[in-house]
Amino acid sequence: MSLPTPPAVQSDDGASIESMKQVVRRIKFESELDLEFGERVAAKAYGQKLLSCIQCGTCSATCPLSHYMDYTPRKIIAMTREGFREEVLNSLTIWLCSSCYACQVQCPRQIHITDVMYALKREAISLGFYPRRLPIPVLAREFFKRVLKDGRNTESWLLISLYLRTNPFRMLKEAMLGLRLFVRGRLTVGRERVRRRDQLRAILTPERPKNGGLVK
Amino acid sequence: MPGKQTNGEIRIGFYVCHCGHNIGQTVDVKAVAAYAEKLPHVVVAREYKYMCSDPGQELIGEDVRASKLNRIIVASCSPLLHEHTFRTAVEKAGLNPFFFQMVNIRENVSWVHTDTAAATQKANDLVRAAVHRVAHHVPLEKKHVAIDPAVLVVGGGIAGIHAALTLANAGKKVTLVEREATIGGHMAKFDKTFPTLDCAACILTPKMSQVKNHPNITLWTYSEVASVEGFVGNYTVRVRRKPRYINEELCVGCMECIEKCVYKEGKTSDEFNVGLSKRKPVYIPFPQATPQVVLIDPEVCIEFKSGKCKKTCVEACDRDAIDFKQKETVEEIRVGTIILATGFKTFDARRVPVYGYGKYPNVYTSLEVERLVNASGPTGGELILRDGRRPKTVGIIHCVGSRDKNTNRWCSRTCCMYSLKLAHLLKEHTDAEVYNFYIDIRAAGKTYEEFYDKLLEENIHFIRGRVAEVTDWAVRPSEEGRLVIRAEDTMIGIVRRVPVDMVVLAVGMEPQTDAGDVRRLFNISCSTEGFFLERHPKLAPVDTFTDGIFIAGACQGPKDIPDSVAQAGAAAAQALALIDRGEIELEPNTAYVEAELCSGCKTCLGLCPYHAITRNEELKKAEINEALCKGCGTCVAGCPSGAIHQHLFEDDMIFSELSGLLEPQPADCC
Amino acid sequence: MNEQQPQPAPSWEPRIVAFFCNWCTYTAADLAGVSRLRHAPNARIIRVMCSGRVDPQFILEAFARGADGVLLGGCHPGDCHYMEGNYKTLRRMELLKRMLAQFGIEEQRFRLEWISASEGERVKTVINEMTEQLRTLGPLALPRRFADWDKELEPLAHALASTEEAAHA
Amino acid sequence: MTYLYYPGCSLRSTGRAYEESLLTVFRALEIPLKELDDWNCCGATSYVSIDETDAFALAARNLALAEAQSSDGSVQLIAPCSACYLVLSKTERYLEDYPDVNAKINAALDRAGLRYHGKVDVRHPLDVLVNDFGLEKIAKRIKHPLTGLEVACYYGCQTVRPFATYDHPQYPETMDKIVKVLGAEPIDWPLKTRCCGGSLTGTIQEAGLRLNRALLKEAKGRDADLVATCCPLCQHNLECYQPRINRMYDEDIDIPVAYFTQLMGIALGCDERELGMHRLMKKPSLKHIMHPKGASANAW
Repeated sequence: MSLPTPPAVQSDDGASIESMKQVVRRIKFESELDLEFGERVAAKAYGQKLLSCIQCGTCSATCPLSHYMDYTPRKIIAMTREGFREEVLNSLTIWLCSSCYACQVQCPRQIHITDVMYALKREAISLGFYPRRLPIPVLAREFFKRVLKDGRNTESWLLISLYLRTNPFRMLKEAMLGLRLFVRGRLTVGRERVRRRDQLRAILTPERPKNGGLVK
Repeated sequence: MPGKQTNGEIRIGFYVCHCGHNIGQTVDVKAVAAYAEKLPHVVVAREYKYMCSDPGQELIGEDVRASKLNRIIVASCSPLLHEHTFRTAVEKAGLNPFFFQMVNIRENVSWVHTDTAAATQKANDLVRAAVHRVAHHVPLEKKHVAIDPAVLVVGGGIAGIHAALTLANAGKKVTLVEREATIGGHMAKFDKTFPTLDCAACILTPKMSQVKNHPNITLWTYSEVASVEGFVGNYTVRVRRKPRYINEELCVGCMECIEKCVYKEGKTSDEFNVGLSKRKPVYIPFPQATPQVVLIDPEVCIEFKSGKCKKTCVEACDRDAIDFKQKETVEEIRVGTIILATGFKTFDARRVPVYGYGKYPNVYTSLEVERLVNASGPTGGELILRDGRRPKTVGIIHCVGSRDKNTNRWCSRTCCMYSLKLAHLLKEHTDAEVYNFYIDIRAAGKTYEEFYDKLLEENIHFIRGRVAEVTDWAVRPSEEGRLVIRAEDTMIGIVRRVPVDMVVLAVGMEPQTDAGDVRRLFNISCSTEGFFLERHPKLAPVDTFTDGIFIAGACQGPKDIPDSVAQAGAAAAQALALIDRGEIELEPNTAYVEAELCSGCKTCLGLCPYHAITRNEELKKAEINEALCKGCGTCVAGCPSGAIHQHLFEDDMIFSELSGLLEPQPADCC
Repeated sequence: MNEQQPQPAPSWEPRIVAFFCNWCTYTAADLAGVSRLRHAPNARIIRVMCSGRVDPQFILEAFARGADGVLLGGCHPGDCHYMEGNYKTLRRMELLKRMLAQFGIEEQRFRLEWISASEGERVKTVINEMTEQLRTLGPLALPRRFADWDKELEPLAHALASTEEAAHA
Repeated sequence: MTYLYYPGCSLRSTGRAYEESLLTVFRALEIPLKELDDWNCCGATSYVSIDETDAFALAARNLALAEAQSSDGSVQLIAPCSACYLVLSKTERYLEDYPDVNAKINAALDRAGLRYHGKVDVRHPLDVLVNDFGLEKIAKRIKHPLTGLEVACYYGCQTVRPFATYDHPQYPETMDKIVKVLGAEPIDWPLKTRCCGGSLTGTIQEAGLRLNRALLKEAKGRDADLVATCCPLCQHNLECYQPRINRMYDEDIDIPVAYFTQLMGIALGCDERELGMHRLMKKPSLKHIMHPKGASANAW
């Protein structure tokens, strides 16, 4: 999976990406919006702080990844607040967020931006909104399954299953690195497991609802 | 003469106010009136749209006459707002004004609840309590105290100066106390003032010398208020006058001593130039300082440190004004009213380390830039950066320490405008490209928007986006050796990196560091932010909760010069109103002793902070001096024999309020 | 967020009597009003000039008359409008708290809070918290308990009376 | 007081050298450390993308275990991996701050016969070493000062924000202080907390690699001899992708990336193998620095 093409933007380190030249009709009718979306997400992301956003753009400017995003984090918040549900859930932005919390500690309204992104990721995963073969949700799922099973995650197994499900060719590309790690004892083959897996099974939600709980 | 009524048959008139929709939308006002009508002793129960209006007040008078009412209850807003209004109405109707009780069903009920049934229930409970209580009310005489016409003004910035001059011009004696060695405050440091761009010194220094020369003003600089005792009209204030080690009477401000000081160059950071230059141990804050008297800093003066200085300054002074033995003195004055104009402090930019202040030399605060562009500033008005360069590009970052819940959540109100002003001045001085990084431009004063317009036409850049960081991290050759500002241009929706030579941080306004101590000293309140709290945000903006103490200028909240001056004038007018009335009416809520019950145990003596209680050794009874009593009631609650009472807050009044509030409910009985 | 606790009777609502000092806490309650800070409608405010005026008897009387909780609000230590009234309050209320404990009245039923004129938010929080706590504790219902005790005593009184009668006879 | 130690999954595979050096250093400083028995994965950043309640519950099991396995009043749980540190402290904080989270999670724990009372303090080794043990005590045990070594201290993101209280979230100095005590020179650079992209190097690789390129270039540009990290994922990203970055962006980056604990171990005179130095792709060359006067170089 390579990076999709955002509009003409230049990144910090000087990479230029081609611009799109297309006539696009852009208008939004109020009837197309999900007007409760903002409040629902706000409730999921601890406190109603999301609603107090003043659109200052600090989040976008602190974000080390915003220049790869189709919408800057500030726009995601504005769109969430205003009910642009589909655009938000289809955006690449929420997947590019690497949870570094840079925006959150500087936000002048103390919005839990990372929690907002998590809430949106959960919603997108549960509704199947994310692009096919986008490795991030797959990684999340594989990780989830592995931990559910063993209680611990063995990185080598995780990566193998990730590449199998997204891009098997990637595996060949990574083989060299894998080998270098392996000879240094940094890729373990034995699976780490928790003894009391019964406890884990008891703790985790017995029946998984199909969605993250935002819709409905 | 009102006040003759006795506690014979109780006839209560009850009025409930809709306050437009303010009460009516949450409380079922009609139901409250109907409920009150059925309560014992209630003769008349009415609802009305606005009880505080003239017809509302007249309603009371008509009913008193027609129905021979002798107690009045109004259920409306907070007694802190309209108790006085209704007491006056009751008095006008021919009753003693204290035959009145107010029920707060707006601030305490309709504005804080949403459920009509619960709110109406609560209103009914409160009304019942008042009905029980008012029966115990007795006629009281009002208390009056005389107002001493002298005024104390604390703080010699533009607000303090303006207030002092207004009062002095009205013929009142004013003592102006300033902590620094000169008056002038922040305004004296500014270069030009927005939006007219007239020079701050040109309009301020004449007022400063007027203060110095006014026959009605006593100016004490380098002085601080040490204690305040007394009450409205009669305050005793002690002022600590710090030693300047210069005889203020003798010094003429020739500055020969500074010239001749053994220090050839200044070595101490100059406070007036916010650290951008150095001063000597003997110095004057700035050439037009008022009073024009030098002072010696004992922290750095060799004579104070070692006692072995050649004392060239003493030789230089032909008026023998230098006095190394000068001691701190404490002066006591009596005043009737006090105006606090203690100003603000600028936000410490180090608290936002992402902007690099204190780390990168070419990051400046706005106050530093005021000095830097000032013709009498450290560079003589030449814009030379700390590294010796002249800037070709300048970035001004707005809202530093404002509108930010991590530092100060309030808008400092002045930064947008002074940033525009600095942008203009910087462009004028250097012809640099100037970028403003802002969240919103707040130009809401007279001709402020026009000034903004002018700046736009000067082709100043306005980027709407709060800056995330200022770094020396260069990713392009054009960024090498410069400061890079990173912000999202939210209008365009793209993150930008703007390399600049100079960064100006538009720091916000904060309460003074010791605002809490000052507040305690004068017994007033602060808002959560730490600014002094006005009595009412709209209707009493310069009054405080302590009678006779007024506030003006930025100590009450961020303010620009026009607003500070307007408030200073208002505070002076309020003080004048008190002085010219000559006396003030006080709540007759003082405590008194029922001699028969007093056992002379002396418990109460230690409870009174005002020494109002003494023990009559002959009668072996406590006695209360009503002139000294402030009416807190602490002795009343503490008297083991129940011998002390308090007007307006008698035990039986409070017990009856309780019995009214807690009338048995179905759940209580069997 | 605050999950409703199960209520003892569907109609029962905790009743709180709040003694607020004129200068700080009452003003804060006004500020809560002006700022439209919605909160539980369970408190009834009685205004006094200073928390120092509040006689512990007022509080006992409030409980005896059916209050489920009593809240006393004054200025922060060091901020009293009358210099030190709130210190006197603190001293008295410490004693009162010990006494209430001996009566078996739960400590959450009486609360002393310092709330300054600017802390409207605090008024809201304290009243909400206290209402929730009282909901969990259930009714104190002293008037009913008094009545029950009286009823328990009735046979005894009868017995006494009849013994007396017998003695007379 | 004994510290409980929560290794986390990474320290058992790609980050083995971190675990080895950490344990060795704590042994050398005689700080007692006991591994949390039967710990489970913290959930990292992925788990919360699927189910938040489960993510908290998973982390909370570790907190409950820690509480049960310690007799101290407040339980000190050391989590060296950034993600573990963040997730555990976040769980701890949210359990305290949000009653609804607390109710849900304790109900989940209850199903497994566990309970959490809020006594655990989640700590990062940086915090423990500087604020509990103390720099002066470290200084006293230095055998081979790393004189002349210029180190770019790289904190990454989650060890310093948003839940850490021991240092500034953007301009931390704890590691710099340690490095200074070791005798080395921490360089001043503005990217010390700029994200390395985390798992993006494995998913959206271009974005991930660019982030690492910027970090490495800046460290190199400021003449750092070495990048010191405190997170297994940061170390992996910064170290392992250097060849690929050079290939894709025509760069010439070749800078060693080590754990700060490895540097400490060397200065404290620990055995190289016990510090997992052999697991690094490129070993920092420290010989000339450590033994400027040709002293015997047994460790090197």
